[in-house]
This record gives sequence, C-alpha cells and structure tokens, in this order.
Amino acid sequence: MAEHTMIEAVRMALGRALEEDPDVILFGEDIGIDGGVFRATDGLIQRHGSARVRDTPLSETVIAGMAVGAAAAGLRPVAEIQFMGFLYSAIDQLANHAARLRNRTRARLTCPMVLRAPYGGGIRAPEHHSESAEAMLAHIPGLRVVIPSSPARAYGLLLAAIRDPDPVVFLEPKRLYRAISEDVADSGEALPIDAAVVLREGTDLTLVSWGAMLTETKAAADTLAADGVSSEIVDLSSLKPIDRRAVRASVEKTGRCVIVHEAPLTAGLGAEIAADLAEHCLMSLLAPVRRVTGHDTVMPYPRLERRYMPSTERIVRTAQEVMEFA
Amino acid sequence: MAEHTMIEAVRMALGRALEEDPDVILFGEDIGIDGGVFRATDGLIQRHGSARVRDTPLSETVIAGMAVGAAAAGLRPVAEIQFMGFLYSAIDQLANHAARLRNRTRARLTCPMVLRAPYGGGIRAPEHHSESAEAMLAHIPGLRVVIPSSPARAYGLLLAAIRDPDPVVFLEPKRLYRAISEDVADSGEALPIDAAVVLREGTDLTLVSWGAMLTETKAAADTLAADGVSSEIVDLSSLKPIDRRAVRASVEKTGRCVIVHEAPLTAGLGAEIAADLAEHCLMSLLAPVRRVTGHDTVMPYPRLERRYMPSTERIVRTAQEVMEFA
Amino acid sequence: MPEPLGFLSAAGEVVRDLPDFARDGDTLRALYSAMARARTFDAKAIALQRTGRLGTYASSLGQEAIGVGVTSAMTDADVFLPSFREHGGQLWRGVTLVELFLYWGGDERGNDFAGPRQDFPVCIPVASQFPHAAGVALALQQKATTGVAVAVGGDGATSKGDFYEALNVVGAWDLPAIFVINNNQWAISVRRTDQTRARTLADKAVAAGIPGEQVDGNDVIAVREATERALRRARDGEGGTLIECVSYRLGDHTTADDASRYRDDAEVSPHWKAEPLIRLRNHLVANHGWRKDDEQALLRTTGDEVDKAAETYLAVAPEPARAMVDHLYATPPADLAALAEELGDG
Amino acid sequence: MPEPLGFLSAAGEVVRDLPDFARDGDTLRALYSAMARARTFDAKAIALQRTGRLGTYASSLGQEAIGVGVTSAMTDADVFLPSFREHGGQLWRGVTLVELFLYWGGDERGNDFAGPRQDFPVCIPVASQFPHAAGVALALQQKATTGVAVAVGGDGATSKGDFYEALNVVGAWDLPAIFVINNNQWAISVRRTDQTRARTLADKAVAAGIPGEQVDGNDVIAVREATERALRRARDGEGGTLIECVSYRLGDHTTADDASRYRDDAEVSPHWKAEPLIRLRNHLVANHGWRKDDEQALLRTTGDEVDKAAETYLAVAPEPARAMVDHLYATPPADLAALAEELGDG
Ligand SMILES: Cc1ncc(C[n+]2csc(CCOP(=O)(O)OP(=O)(O)O)c2C)c(N)n1
Ligand SMILES: Cc1ncc(C[n+]2csc(CCOP(=O)(O)OP(=O)(O)O)c2C)c(N)n1
Ligand SMILES: [Mg+2]
Ligand SMILES: [Mg+2]
Repeated sequence: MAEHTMIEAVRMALGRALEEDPDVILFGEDIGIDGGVFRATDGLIQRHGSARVRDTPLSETVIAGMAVGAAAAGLRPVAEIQFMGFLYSAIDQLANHAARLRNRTRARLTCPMVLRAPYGGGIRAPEHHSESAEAMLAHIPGLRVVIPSSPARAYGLLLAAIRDPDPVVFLEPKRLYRAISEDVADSGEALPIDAAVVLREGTDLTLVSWGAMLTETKAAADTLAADGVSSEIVDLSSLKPIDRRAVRASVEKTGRCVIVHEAPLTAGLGAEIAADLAEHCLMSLLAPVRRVTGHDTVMPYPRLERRYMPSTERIVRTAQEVMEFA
Repeated sequence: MAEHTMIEAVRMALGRALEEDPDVILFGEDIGIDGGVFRATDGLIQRHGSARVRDTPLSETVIAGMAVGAAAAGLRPVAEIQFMGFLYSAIDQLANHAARLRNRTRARLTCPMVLRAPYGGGIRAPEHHSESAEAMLAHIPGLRVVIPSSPARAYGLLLAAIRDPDPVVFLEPKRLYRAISEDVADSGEALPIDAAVVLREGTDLTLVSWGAMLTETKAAADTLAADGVSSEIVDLSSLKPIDRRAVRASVEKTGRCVIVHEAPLTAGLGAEIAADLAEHCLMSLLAPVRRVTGHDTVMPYPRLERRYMPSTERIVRTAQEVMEFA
Repeated sequence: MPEPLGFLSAAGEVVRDLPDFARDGDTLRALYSAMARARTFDAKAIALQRTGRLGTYASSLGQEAIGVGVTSAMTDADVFLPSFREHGGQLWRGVTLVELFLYWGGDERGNDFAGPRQDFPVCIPVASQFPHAAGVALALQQKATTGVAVAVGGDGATSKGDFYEALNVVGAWDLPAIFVINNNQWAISVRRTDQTRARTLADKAVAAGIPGEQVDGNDVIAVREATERALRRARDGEGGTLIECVSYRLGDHTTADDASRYRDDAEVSPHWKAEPLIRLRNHLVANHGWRKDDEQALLRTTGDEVDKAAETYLAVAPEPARAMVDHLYATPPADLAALAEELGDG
Repeated sequence: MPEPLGFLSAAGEVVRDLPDFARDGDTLRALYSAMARARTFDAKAIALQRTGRLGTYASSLGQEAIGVGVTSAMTDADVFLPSFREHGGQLWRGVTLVELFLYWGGDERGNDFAGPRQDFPVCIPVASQFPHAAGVALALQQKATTGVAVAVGGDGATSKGDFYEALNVVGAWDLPAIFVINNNQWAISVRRTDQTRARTLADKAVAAGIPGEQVDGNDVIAVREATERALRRARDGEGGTLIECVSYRLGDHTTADDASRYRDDAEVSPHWKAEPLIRLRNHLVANHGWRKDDEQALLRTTGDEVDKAAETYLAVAPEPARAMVDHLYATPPADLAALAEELGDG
C-alpha cells in the first residue's frame, strides 16, 4: 500500500471503474488530454482512449443532461463539472430529470450517473471557484450527495458512487486534493455510500462536519482535548440521504453538538442536522446545538477569504461555549 | 375597498408599479396578450404597451440574466418564470450574478429586479408544475425570497419587492390564486419586506408556516382551539432574510413550535427555523420542535398528490404530540 | 429559400415523386390509421379532461403526421424521446392507450411502458429532452449498436439553451441523434415569428454544423422520408440531423389554455384545410381504393378501442401512498423505508 | 466561405482600402499604445502572480487587438461587458491599472471603477455576460438612448446555452447589442474545432437571424471597423450583430494552466508572426514615421506606469472583514448588521 493524495485517489478510482466496467464513460471539460484542471483524469485518456474519456464542449447543461440520457440507455457516465460554481446550470437536469427518472417511470428507466465537481474555498481561487452549495443539492429528493474527507474515503466512496444504481453528485473538497496523503490501496473496494463515520470517538461533545472542514474540526478537537474536552468527530460523508441515526447516536451519548460547514449559515445543511437533533434528541441535549459556518454572505475574493472561512479558533470558541453551557 | 383574489392583487400591484415608475418593465413567457397562464398580467399589455409588457422567447436563463442586465442598467425588471419547476435554469444567473452584483462591485452596480414565479402544488397540475424549492433559493446570500399568504399581503409585498433596491424572488402560492378573496385597496402602500407577521396570537404553541400551507395551518389551529390549545400562527413571509427575532419571540412565549411547509423535509427551510430555535431558544422549549412537511420525496403525479401534501390532520396530530410532550 | 420537403399537396395530390414506402397502399393505410387513432385518443382525452376524469392535457390535433411519420421510420434499435405532444408517435412505438391515459390522468405507471422499454416518457420541461437524446445517442454509439436517438420538441423549445447545447454536442461528437421540431407556429401564445428571427428553425442547425431540413409537417410521407434519410445517415456514422416539421396547432395549447385570447378564428381556419389526415385520406381514396366503408370501419374500431382503453384506465385504482417513496431509489435509505411503512398500502 | 475582414496583413501591409479612422496616424498610434499597455500590464500581472502577489490571472497575450479594437469604437453612451480576458478593452474604457490589479489580486474594490461606471466587471462564469448584455441593451433601448451593449466572450462561450438564448432574444427583440467572440482557438485545452462543428462562429448568428461577421482579430483596424459598423446599425434601430474575431491564445489559459500539456510549440510558433502588435508597428513604421525612439519611449512610459500602478496596488491594505457583509444588501438585514458589528473594522 502506498500513500496517495486525494486527487490521486480520485484518479485511481476513476481508472479502476473504467477498467472493471466497460459501460463507464467519463466526460467533462478539459478532462482528456489536459487531464482535468486538477489532474483528476490525468493519463486516463491515454489508457482508455478518447471514446471513453471525452472532452465536452463548454456546456454544463448538456453535461448533466447527456449523463441522464447515457445512464438511462445503459452507460455509467461519470461526468465532471469543472467547479461547483458552474454546476448551477446543471441543477435543472439534476432536479427535474436525474433525480426523478426512476420514480417517474416506476423503475423502467434508471439513472446510474455520477456528477463530480470540486467544491469549497480556501485556495485563493478566483470568484465563483469556491462554492459550497451542497445544501441546495441535498434538498433534491432522489439524488445522492456524497463528500469524501480523505484520500482513502475518496477512493472508496467514488467507487461506491459509480456502482450505485442511482444518480450521485460527488463533491470533492478541492482544498484537500493535495493537502494530505494517506495509504490507499487500489483494491476495488467501495465504502458504504449512505453512512456517516465516526472519525474519532469522544464523550463530551459531538463535532459534525464533512469534506475539507474536517481539517479545522480535527484541529479544534485537538485543542479541546488539551483542555480536557473529549470530542467525537462525525464525518457526515453522505449529505443526501443523511445518516441521521449515526448523528443522533453520537449526540445522545455526548449531549452536545457543534456542526461545522463552509457554506453560508442560512439554509445550509447544518440546519437539517440541528433540526433533526432538536426534534429527536432534545432530551439528550445539554446545550444548544451550535453551527460554525461560513459567514452568511457570498464567499469574498481571496483577500478576505480567510476571514470568511470557519477557523479552528471559531470552532474551539463555540465548542467551549457549548461546554460551558449549563 | 373591494374584495380581491390573490391573482387580482398581484395584477393590481403590477399595474400600480407600471404606473408609478416608468422604469418598471415586465417580461416573461405568455405574459403579454395571453395575460400570463394564470392571468397575473391580464390587461397590462393593453394598458402599458408591448414595450413594457413583453413576451420573451422560451428561455428561462435569459429571462433571469436579462433581468440582471436591465436592472443594472437602470430599469426595474419584474420578470416571470411560468412555474417554479422551470426556475432551475435561472439559478445560475440568480446565484452567480443577481445576488452578487452589488457586493462584487461594492455597490457600483446594483440589481433591483424581481423574479416572480408561482410555486407549490395541490391543484392537480402536471408533473414539474408543483415545485416548492424555496429553500434552495433561501440559501443564496444576497437574494431576498418572499412568499405572500393572502391577497392583501401579495399586493403589499409585491410592491415592496419591486421597490426594493436588491433582487427579490417573489414566489406566489398558486393554490391560493383564486382560493380566497379579501379587501385589498390599491393604495400603493407596500408592506415591510423583511418581516414575519403574527397572523393569530396564541399562548400554548407556535405554528410557523408560509404561503398556501397557512390554509391547513389555520385550520389546524382552529381544531386545536376547539381542544383548548391556543396556537400562535407566524407567517414567515420573508424566507430570506428570515425574521428570526419574530419567530424566537413567539416560541419564547409559547415554548412549543411546529413548522409547516410543503417542500420535502430534508434541507427544507423548516430546518433553518428549527435549527435557529435549537440554538437560541433551547431553554424556552418545552417540547421538541417538529416539522410537518411534504414527504421526503418528489411531488407525485396528481393521483397521489393529496397523500404527499401536509394535511390539516397531520398538523393537528403533530401539534397534539408536541402539546402532550412532557 | 427552398420549399419544405413535401409529397402531397393539402388536397392530397402527389407533387413530387413518392418514395418507395409511399407507393405501398398497406403502408399508407397504416400511417393513416395511426394518425386517426391519435386523433381519436385526443378527442377522448379532452372529453375526459372536461369531465374531470383526466388531468391537464396537450392535444396533438393537426400535428399527428409528425409523431407518426417520425416513429414509423424508426426501428426497435432506436430510442424515441418525445415532448408532451407526440401521442401518435408514442402509440406507434407501442405505448398503449391505457398507459397514455394513465400518464395524463396523473399516474406514474403510465410511464412504465410494456412496449418500447427504452423510450423516454413524456418530457414536460421544454427542450430538456434534447440533452437526454444526446446522451442516449452517445450510449448507442458507444455500444456500437445501429440505434439512433430521436427527440421531438416544439418551436418554442428551439429558444432554450438545452436545445442548442445538445445540438452542438451532437455535431461536435457526430452523435447518432435526430432532433425533430414540431413547428406548430405557437408556443402557447407566442408566435413562431416572435420566438426567433431565424429564417427557418431548420437553419438553427448551422450553429451546430449539422444538416437541417424543413419538411411539410402535415405530410406524413415527407416526415417519414426525411426521418428515414436522417436515420440512414446516422446509422452510417454521418452524425445528426435537425428536421423542422412545419405544421399548425389547431387546438388550444392544452386543456388549461384558451387560444381565443391570442389568436383569431380567421387565422386558424385556413389551416384546417392543410391538416394531415384529409390529404392522406384523399390520396388513399384516389389511389388506393379507400372507401367510405373503410373510413367508417376505421373510426368505429378506433373509437371502440379508445373507449375501452378509457374504461380500463378509469377502473385502475390509484397506487398505494407508499408508491411515492418506494421507487425513489433502488434501495430506499433508512428514512424512506420507514416512511413507506408508515404510509402503508392504503 | 469569405475571408475574415482584414486590412493589414500579418506583416503590416495594407490589403484592403483602409477606413477613414485608420488613415489617421494619431488614431493608429493611440490604438498601438493601448495594445502595448495591455501587454505590459499582462507581463506585470504574470510576474506578480508568479511571485505570489496576485491571484490566478488570465493573460490576453496576442488578443490585445480585440478588446482595444472593440472599445475604441464605443462611446460613453455604450456599455462594455467583458469576459475575463479583455484587459485592453477595460483599460481603453477607463478602468485604471490599479483597479485591474486589485481585481486580479482578489479585492472587490477592483470592480468599483472610477471610470466607466456603467460597464460590467469581469465575468468569470463563461457566457453568462451575454444575457446581461441583452438586458443592458433592453434598458438602453427602453430609455431611448443611443447606447449599445457590447459583450465579449470566448470561442468556448459559444457552446453555452446562455450565449444562444441571449443571441436569440437580441434577434427577436431587435436589441442594440453586439456580441463579440474572441476566438483564440482554445477553451483551456479544447480546440475550437472540437468545440463545435459550426463552419465559423460568426455562422451561429444564423440561428438568431441576425448578421454575423468574421474578422481578423489580430487586426485592430478590422476589429474596430466591424464594431463601428455594427454600432451604427444598432444605433439606427437595426438590432444586434455577432462578430467573430479570429485570433490565437499565445499564452497559457491562465497562470494556473500549463498549455504544453495539450499543444505543441510547433503549433504556437507560427502564430507569433501574426500577432496584433507587430503588424501595426510595421504599418506605423512604414506609413506614419514610427521610430525606434517612439517605441522605446512608449515601452518606458508604459512600463513605468504599470510598475507604479502595481506598487500602488500592493500598498492597498485589504478591506476590513466587515466589508464582506456590508455590501450584500442596500440595507443589511438585522442578522447581517449584527455580523458586521462582530466582524468589525479589523
Ligand atoms: C422550460 C419550460 N418553460 C416553460 C414551460 C411551460 N410551457 C409548457 S409548453 C410551453 C410552450 C411550448 O411551446 P413549443 O415548444 O412550441 O411546444 P408546443 O407546446 O407548441 O408543442 C411552455 C412555455 C415548460 N414546460 N418548460
Ligand atoms: C460556465 C463555466 N464553465 C466552466 C468554466 C471554467 N473555465 C474558465 S475559462 C474556460 C474556457 C473558456 O474558453 P473560451 O470561452 O474560449 O475563453 P478563453 O478562456 O479562451 O478566452 C473554462 C472552461 C467557467 N469559468 N464557466
Ligand atoms: Mg409550438
Ligand atoms: Mg478561447
């Protein structure tokens, strides 16, 4: 087993999928000879040919819509939207078609497609390149929305997404693409797609997060541990459907919860988790459920970006307030 | 003062806006000679001419994007999307442009546009004609999202939306278009755009809802009243920004809260309200905050539609459980 | 500007050498019967809607030649992706009358065709079927079949980005796809000429660098012939085609529409003379011995068949409430499984 | 297929009768200086980016004639809506070098132009500026001004529904809008010929029924002349025009790109001979007494000006954190007002 970055793990999973299933096909902007702007598909066109690894015209609506058609007709398209900021044009096809085809044909036609997109900020990218609009997608019944938090999870979850018989939006935390390496075996083994995972066990407080924000969340847990606070970290991982049981179980144990995400506060996915806890775990809660999120504004241009993103300090401070609550 | 339906009130507000401000311009599909598929613009092209009341080609992206450009260049466009199910194609222009233009130019260019769309189900419409995707829009910083609940509120809020210096998505509960009449004076008076309103005062329980679901919510309150439960009804009215203080004040008083909306549960806007209460009113809560929503699925075709929609009975039952909670 | 391709005049006279298939009386009778069947279905659907027994319905009155002409050229290897106005095409493909009634009656089972399992259901969001067609064509190409994806949309649909993006990728990738435009001159209340300044809708193919052709959409022979040629080109690896079928919407946009608000009878009436059934009937009478008896028998059997289908449809009980969640995912996630239980079979 | 409109050969010889403005030495010197200024800005921006003092940057190297040619034809009554690659155009319009540096350095104040207050800022989501241009044109038309909306986008942008829907409404409504395509042959790594099968990008105008013209995008005279004509038509109420400027992207897509991954030097090198500055310099030397001194003086003043602007930019402190919420709405809703307080001026 060798160490790999997340971008390598994504590439490995894509390569594996192309190898194991002749129906898998990749398309998107600049994914061919260029290997994708983040190099997620680097080398794949050389290995699998330009029929299976295709550069599309610059057309996000047709990328999504063509994936629907191809999936219904027997392929397993894995399409890429270059940045989540350009995925909005694909929402119509996702919401009105991808998510509904099985249901509205009573399973006569299905839609086993994956739409990959890098999401999130923190890399000083130009405007519209740092979106975290996962909550919008998580509101669409019939979709799956998955976000990995590490190279190994990216590998296993992407394989699971590709093999899943239903449409999956697979959002890759671009800040993590090269930030961390870990052992990833190209084993062909998928991870369970609908499951949250406990990344670290703890007893005093539950920290729920996903994707890149787990970096700050873990750092906050470290700081808190030094203060004697034992945090349990739940990586939500599947944002749609949500593994409510896992989150509830943790909070029932700890009695306290802080949710961390990069997207703006209002109607972010943290709301759903807090609401679920308010409904189902009210009696276990020893303190208000708090959310540490991006400020309730548009992601600023790079110069103020850091001031927008939830920092380790903000998480720690909020967690301390939650711990002090009596 | 005369009684008017909501569709008449919308038409009155549009007519008033066209009269009082030469910069107001209406465009959308079939809003001209046909008067809009719901007749919201009936007669306006005759009165204000085909330069100010314009039929667009069938192009939702350009309807939204053209509104952005026209607003920035000094008009006050009031554009119509024929049904909310066709608004998804406009989200890119809303999220990436309308909502950001002021911020990204530090107020050099602004975007005083309104995008109207009928939303919601319950009228046995064909598929894709019954969407309630308000939560997706409420997640977009920089937008306003407003939903009226009665003819008078539609009139006053639509005028407020048109006069507002920022972009507003104005969602009209089509089930109410002709369902109720009330006194509406064509006074030119706008209602406050960012404020929730208490439709009915009560002491035991807060019911939060918006748009057409207030019908069932009020009916539920009546049933509960007969049982001796006094419900306070909050019409959220502005879904973005949310008048959090008004909701909190009510729940701090009553200690119990049920939120009612037609959209699917997961990541619906009810989550944000419940989360806000879980964070800010935990100590006032005598029972878990519950949500009565459309089932967590796609709006079914008409034959099962009624089984999808939150019914008065479901609201009553949930409220009773909340009341019985100890 | 060339005339649209046409073989029969409005009166049914042959104005151009007929293609082989159109010399065969049986074939023409089949086409005629299919159009008549669509029209009978149409009338019944409107009647049911008017009496509260069907949902909002989009009539294909006057445009029957398009769906029938297009699909009659297709094979089982092909995939049909209709808009919401191509009942005649769906019926030719093997969708049953009961299924159509179920769909328009508001029951998802209407999309679970027993027949053309690969065909797409009705598409309500205008033009959104064109990207699907590109995707289907990609799959057909990739799997080295001879199949072609054939999508139909309206004149209004040509204004939507979906149409254009899909047309463009069909061109760029040489996809075996045919986009057919049912140009019935109206998109609800918006005239074709207010929809776009393009000289013809077929001209829009220029933007994608693929062939575009205008045909008389009221001439089922022309529609079929143009489709056959385009299918042949696609099967030969020559890529896609845009076909504009010039026709006219004789009825309201849907049962929810009142066309008298935006167009006069004086505009509509002349088009009744050019509609697709009369001309083919005239041609059959003049050249293939079609008699009054044949016509009456056809109307009778078609009427009976449609009435029976309507009765069958009306007798179908709605699905249990749980059906609305049972089909959302292949394997319902925990919450939905619980919800299905709760909704139960009632 | 007609040749693209051009007046100067790559070597700078006059190949067609010059328009009046191009007979004037001062005008040509101004155009040349503007292109040189854009190129100097470009080099500085890349240098700053390489040393971590600027964000990701899109160079306009080799395409300076497009922005400069287009905007030099425009007046203050018009509105410019650039993509992200038209620095020369923005500068001509009066955006300052400091503002451009601020924008690309990641500071929103870079969009708060002191100069052309009505112009749109850089547009990152490809093609989304075209619907804005249609809207601006609508406002200009409605307010009975003589203004025209002029948007620029890339060859890749022509594949996007936004472009097409906007072009179509410009045609349908006779809007005073000009859509300019900077066809630099590449959309990141995708070749123009893989982007679309359309014969030319100008041909896409056929789909909207408006005039489309192909011009030599490396000939600033041609670009300006075509724009002037289109502006005149628009001001005369004759509606919109699509202008394709054929050029070549000499550099990487942006500083984040490595073009050597997908194209060879062998492909790029010949294009260096056709780039826009050399030919105009040759023409100036041959016809308008442009000397080495002039050139050196120009490079010196431009270099100094750009260096000074860069210094000014680098000295601008970031805004306080509250700026990120202060400008979201005209009147911040309660929660944002509170957040602004909390973020404070630090
Ligand atoms: C994207 C979208 N926008 C709006 C509508 C509402 N609508 C339904 S049909 C229609 C007109 C369609 O005209 P055309 O494409 O010519 O087809 P026709 O109805 O004439 O067959 C409109 C605006 C829709 N279904 N989808
Ligand atoms: C809608 C959208 N999709 C994808 C991107 C990412 N992207 C930025 S520039 C670019 C290529 C643009 O090509 P072209 O239109 O030819 O303009 P050029 O960069 O060559 O000037 C892409 C794909 C984007 N900015 N917007
Ligand atoms: Mg039509
Ligand atoms: Mg380009």
